[in-house]
Amino acid sequence: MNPRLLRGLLPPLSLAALLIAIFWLQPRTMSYFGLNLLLNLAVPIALAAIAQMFILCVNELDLSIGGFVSLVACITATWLHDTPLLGIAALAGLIAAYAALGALIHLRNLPSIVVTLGMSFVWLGLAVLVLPTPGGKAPEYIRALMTLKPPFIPFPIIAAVVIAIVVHIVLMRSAYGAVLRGAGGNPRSLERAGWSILKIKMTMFALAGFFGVLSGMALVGLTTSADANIALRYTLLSIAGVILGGGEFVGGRVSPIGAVIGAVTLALAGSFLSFLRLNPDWQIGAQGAILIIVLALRVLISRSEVRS
Amino acid sequence: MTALLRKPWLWAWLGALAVWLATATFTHGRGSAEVLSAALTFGAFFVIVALGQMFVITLGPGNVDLSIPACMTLAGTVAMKTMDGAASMIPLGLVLALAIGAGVGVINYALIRLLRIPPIIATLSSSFIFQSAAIWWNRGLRVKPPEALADFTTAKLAGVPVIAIAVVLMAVAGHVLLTRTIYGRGVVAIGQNMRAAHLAGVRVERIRAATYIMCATLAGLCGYLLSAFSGGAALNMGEEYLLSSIAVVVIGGTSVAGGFANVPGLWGAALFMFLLVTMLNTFGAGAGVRLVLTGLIIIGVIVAASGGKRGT
Amino acid sequence: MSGTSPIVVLDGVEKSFGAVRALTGVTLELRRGECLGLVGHNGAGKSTLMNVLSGNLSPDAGRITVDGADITGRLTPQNAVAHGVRCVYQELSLCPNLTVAENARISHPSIAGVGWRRAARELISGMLDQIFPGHGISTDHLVGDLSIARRQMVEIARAFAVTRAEAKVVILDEPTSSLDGVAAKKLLAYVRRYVDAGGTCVLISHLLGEIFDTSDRIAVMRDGGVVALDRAKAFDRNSLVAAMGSVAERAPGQARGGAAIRETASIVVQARPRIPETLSLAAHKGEVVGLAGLSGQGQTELLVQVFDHAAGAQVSGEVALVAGDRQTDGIFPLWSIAENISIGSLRRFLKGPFLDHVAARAFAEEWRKRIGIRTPDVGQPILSLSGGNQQKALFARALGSPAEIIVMDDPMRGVDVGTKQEVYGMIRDEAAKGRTFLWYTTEMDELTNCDHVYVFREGGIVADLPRAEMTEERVLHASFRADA
Amino acid sequence: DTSDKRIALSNNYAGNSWRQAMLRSWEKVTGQAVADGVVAAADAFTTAENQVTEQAAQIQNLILQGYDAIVINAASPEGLNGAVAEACGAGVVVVSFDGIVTEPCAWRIAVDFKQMGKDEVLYLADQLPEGGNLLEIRGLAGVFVDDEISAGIHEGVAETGKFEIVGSVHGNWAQDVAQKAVAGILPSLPDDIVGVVTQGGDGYGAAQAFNATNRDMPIIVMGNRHDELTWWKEQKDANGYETMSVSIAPGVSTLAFWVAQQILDGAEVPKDLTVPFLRIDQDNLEENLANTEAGGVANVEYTLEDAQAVIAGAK
Ligand SMILES: Nc1ncnc2c1ncn2[C@@H]1O[C@H](COP(=O)(O)OP(=O)(O)OP(=O)(O)O)[C@@H](O)[C@H]1O
Ligand SMILES: Nc1ncnc2c1ncn2[C@@H]1O[C@H](COP(=O)(O)OP(=O)(O)OP(=O)(O)O)[C@@H](O)[C@H]1O
Ligand SMILES: [Mg+2]
Ligand SMILES: [Mg+2]
Repeated sequence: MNPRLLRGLLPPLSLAALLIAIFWLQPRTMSYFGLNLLLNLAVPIALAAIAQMFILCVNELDLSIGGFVSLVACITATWLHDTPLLGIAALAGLIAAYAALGALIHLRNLPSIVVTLGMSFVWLGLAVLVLPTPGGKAPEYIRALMTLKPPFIPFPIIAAVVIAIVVHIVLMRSAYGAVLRGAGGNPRSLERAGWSILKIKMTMFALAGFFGVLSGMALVGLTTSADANIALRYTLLSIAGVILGGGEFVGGRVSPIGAVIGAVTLALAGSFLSFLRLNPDWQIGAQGAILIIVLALRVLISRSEVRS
Repeated sequence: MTALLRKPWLWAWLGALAVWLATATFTHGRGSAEVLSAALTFGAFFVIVALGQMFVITLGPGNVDLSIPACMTLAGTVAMKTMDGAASMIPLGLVLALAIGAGVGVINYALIRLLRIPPIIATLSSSFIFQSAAIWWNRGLRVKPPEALADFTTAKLAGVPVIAIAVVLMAVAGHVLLTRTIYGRGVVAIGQNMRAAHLAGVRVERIRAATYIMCATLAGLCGYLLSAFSGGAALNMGEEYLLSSIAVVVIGGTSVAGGFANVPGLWGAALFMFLLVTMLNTFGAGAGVRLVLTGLIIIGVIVAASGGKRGT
Repeated sequence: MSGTSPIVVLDGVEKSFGAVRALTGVTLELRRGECLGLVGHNGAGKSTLMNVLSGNLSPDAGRITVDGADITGRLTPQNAVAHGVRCVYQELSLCPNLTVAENARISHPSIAGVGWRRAARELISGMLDQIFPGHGISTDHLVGDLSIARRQMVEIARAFAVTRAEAKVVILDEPTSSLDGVAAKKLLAYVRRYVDAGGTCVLISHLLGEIFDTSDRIAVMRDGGVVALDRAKAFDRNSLVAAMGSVAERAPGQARGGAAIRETASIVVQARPRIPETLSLAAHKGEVVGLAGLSGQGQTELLVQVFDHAAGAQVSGEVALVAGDRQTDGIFPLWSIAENISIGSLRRFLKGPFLDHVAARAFAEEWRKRIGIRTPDVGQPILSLSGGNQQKALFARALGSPAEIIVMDDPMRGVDVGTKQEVYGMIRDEAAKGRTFLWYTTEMDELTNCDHVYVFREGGIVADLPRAEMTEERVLHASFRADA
Repeated sequence: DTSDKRIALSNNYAGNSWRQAMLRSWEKVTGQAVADGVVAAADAFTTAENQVTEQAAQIQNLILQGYDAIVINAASPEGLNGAVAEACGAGVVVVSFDGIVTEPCAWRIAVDFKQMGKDEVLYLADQLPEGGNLLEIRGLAGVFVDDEISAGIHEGVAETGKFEIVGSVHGNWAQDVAQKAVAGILPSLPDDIVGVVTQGGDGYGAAQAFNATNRDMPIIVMGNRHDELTWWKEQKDANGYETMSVSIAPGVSTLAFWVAQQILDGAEVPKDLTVPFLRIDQDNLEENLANTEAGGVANVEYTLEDAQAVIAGAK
């Protein structure tokens, strides 16, 4: 079998295995209601993973996406709810800020890890300023969207598929998408062909900001209200999601479908553990263990592929 | 002069100096010396872990140890519980803490090497396990350190914290290790190009293993000293060392892309990070403003430090 | 046939990098329907000149006119492409994470919109078929999965491809350095067809045979300036080499008669490629063993196997390697020249547990002189060296190391003629002192320096030729399948 | 009869001694209850990281596992409302304590954190009739408990009118963080700090930081941790040092358990219940210290009868 294809099949296979294990442990999850509960919180994570993927694609790393999503959640639950115009302007401003961040990193040739580390404080600080105590209220339409009950297929599944396909088309299939990815593979080559790396970086960061905004809005739609610390964990989750989905830290090798699958896998891993009912002392450790196991499987398979 | 301006560690030290002066101006000079002494003490803990983190980060893109907090906690709790306040057990406690650190390093490296898990994810995952182990070991009970050990960590010599002196010596050793040994050259070579390093005869895997083990061992040491200093190990005692250890390394002028490191910057950045929080506390800024300013100032230092470089 | 109307005029172009004056006022014109051969020693300024022309470097002084338009101040990569100037760079510039077709789209912005994939596929595969018939490259392969030779082919095809943007001037900077002889011939034949149809081509190469066979005119650069420029027919090998300022070329190197060594010296390397049906390779102490064949037939893998002392290779003694693909296998880009050289023999600078930097620097300086690396100061960054000089630093690293066995992975890529002769001499001297060399090369001439030659095909060894029996014909014969 | 009912504990954090004591109390009391056949199961679940989203997912998983009641110590009073609403919608009884949730369908066992902060200041006002400068150590920024306690402190300061808060730092409820923050700000503060108001878990760190200077030891309000009480005892024996210590007892998890059990049993229970915080004073210090496990937190565990009394008291 084509090794690239096999590598590409790994993330969906591990997701399937995890799902089967969950169904076996807790048959109740195998229903419309069960899948909905099991998967709905994976939607904002998937969106955050997509955001991270855009950044990783141009060889940068975003350590601030969690703080950013938190800030978006706070703004969504306050300004967007109370004064929609101000809210929309603020969110658009955030996307522009992300693009500016990309420009800054590129023009000054800064290490993105540190810049975004600094930005994580900034976003969190702004979130605390916007919403000093937890609260706020999700706008009705977002709440309605996130709790949609379409016939037959639970909403989170539809959402995940749509996100994956749309981003796949934009990044992997479109003509400009090839250019965007090329900037991760060999920026010099792009420059020599006359493309502006600055514009590409800004585009990618703006896309990341856009999906970060979507993630925050989706999250508030599920939690109904916000909290300045609500999504800090998304930073590491999003990175882990992209990697689990077959992405790499450098070289512009990423996969939107993989990233969505990786994010869903991570979300399910937590559920799987709680269905196991472990001793509380080891519940935290088990989350580490499951991450290791999923990634180790990936390696075992790709090793056997090398051998064959 | 221009040679000095090009030193990568310069900006961290300038930043530290600037925030210290700003604080001193605000308080009309009151307590500036004490602030400095406190900065030396707390900076020392940062430098211990940052030293290990620096070697890891220098190994190249993607190399980072996120298990430092959990390792500190585990080493601290086990050592404190074993010593149980008895002065005679101090050496055993130290050996135990270092051994736990080394063990953590071995596990991290095994995950990275044998299971080919990217370091960032491998150390994150393993840290959950170490955290669980720490909880399981003594369930968050806070055991007091032996009196003599606590005294050592808080002692001062002519107004300078003893621990800071010790860590300055450690940093010097780290500098020599980085610049004057085959190991150090190897780390820097691997960080630039792992395949080329291998083909130039660098013992790549041995060095990577040694680096992860050293980093975790230093984290173990820091956990031991910190729990002695703060009156016992707490399960959350390492939390803020996760991002700080990275920030200190990078603000100190080490390249996150690997292949370039420097030790003097670690001290500058550690002092800077402590003095920055102190300054904002002194100004009486609210939490939100404080966070925003912390972030902006970190970015400011990085932008300033990159002043020499042109965009590519 | 060759035209006379100039399409590009360079007038007094200067460029300095700090203290290094890479171009000292170059005046040169490129004409329609001709191939200009550009030769010169390593660091003469050939790549720099072409980088100026393709808009990647802005000149410090001088004027550049393309098609009658003075574009001196406005020469960006984008603008150069718009004026039909294309370049195949010495250090390849494809995106390894994209497919062949996607890479084609990168340099052809007009391929866009619905159906762009098919357009890109057709464009690049059509061009590959024209230049390298039987290339065996699928347009949906990731470039990173291709061998370096195939990547080179893709890059060349991409440069010649015509969409809405024309390819009026194509610059080829050492295009054959990673190609085997067969592919190189195909390329050069295509270049002739292209210029005969009215195109303009600049061919930079250290293989003078190629230059003579392909160019209409030849320009010789030395130390940043053009020192000779005439019709190709006006030069012969000796006059060209003399113009380049290299030591006059010696007769092709001769090995010391391999048979004698084989009888007396002990075997130090015995290796077998990791495929079922193959001969195995043996190298005796003091022997220079050549690895021949088309490029990418498993030679590099075997060398790495020997270097790693891996399964299938019995190696007695330390091994040092000279990388050919210097970007990915060789240099440490953040280090100085001295650091790049001394990394190969750190142990010898140990004073107690610590390294003596002064000694390391002196060692590097000594090798700079011995091997003639063109730099005022070994403390300079390695990237400030021209490609060929970087390669010399890698030689210095390996030859300076204490290793008994030296494996060389097509190490002369981009090394100029004069230096090559010196290095050949050095290799023979070292072999005489008892060092053993395994030498993979794609250049037939170099095999004459070997005591014994193994020919590779499809990952295995298919022929085992002592020096006495080695002829170009036999090597070529073994390189191709009988039925091919 | 609740002998076939299953109750789960959803906990967001286990990384400090208070939470560990809370989990242990839960284990002890519910373990007995399960053994006695009062309920069928009472399992504890902790998230790996102290994160709202993770706890929301955990609650949704507990719904799927078919628990009849979920007892929650919440990472956020608002952020879990979506998940809690799902639980209520699925017919699950939700009881929150310590970190309570605002979703109306859930029960709340609240501690009046605001009052707790205010009491600290009132105590200091008693001890220090002429007032003076105070240092405030806060908890984790952006968490509501921190805001509540701090608001109470500020209200107390305004009411008594004789104190000024000259410095405020975030100690994140952690010993070493508090120590570091206090050591950093102390040099810049006036020499006459008379009192330190805290939020728990940070008093000993503050004492250490003061110890490292040559300042007079102010009255540091403690937070019931064993190390704090021990230090206080030592000072009391040595020089008659006086202070007070206040915190919520970790055993309140067991109260929440019994309340959930009562609700499942069909008892009429008001949505809002209040528990007093556990306060230690100069005269009952020794007694409380003796009852506190070394390295742990002063604790009270509740019985079914206690719970019934609390419920009856609220009606
Ligand atoms: N042929 C190769 N091409 C590219 N990278 C390689 C190659 N061989 C090895 N490496 C890299 O170098 C590593 C092995 O390095 P090396 O053999 O230098 O380790 P070592 O420290 O010498 O091992 P040991 O200490 O066990 O002798 C591999 O993990 C791989 O990443
Ligand atoms: N980016 C740079 N910084 C500093 N010096 C440079 C840089 N690029 C080239 N040089 C110097 O300019 C001179 C000309 O280099 P160039 O690469 O043009 O040589 P070349 O003729 O192409 O040689 P080769 O045959 O080895 O490729 C050399 O001395 C080189 O060291
Ligand atoms: Mg060149
Ligand atoms: Mg060549």
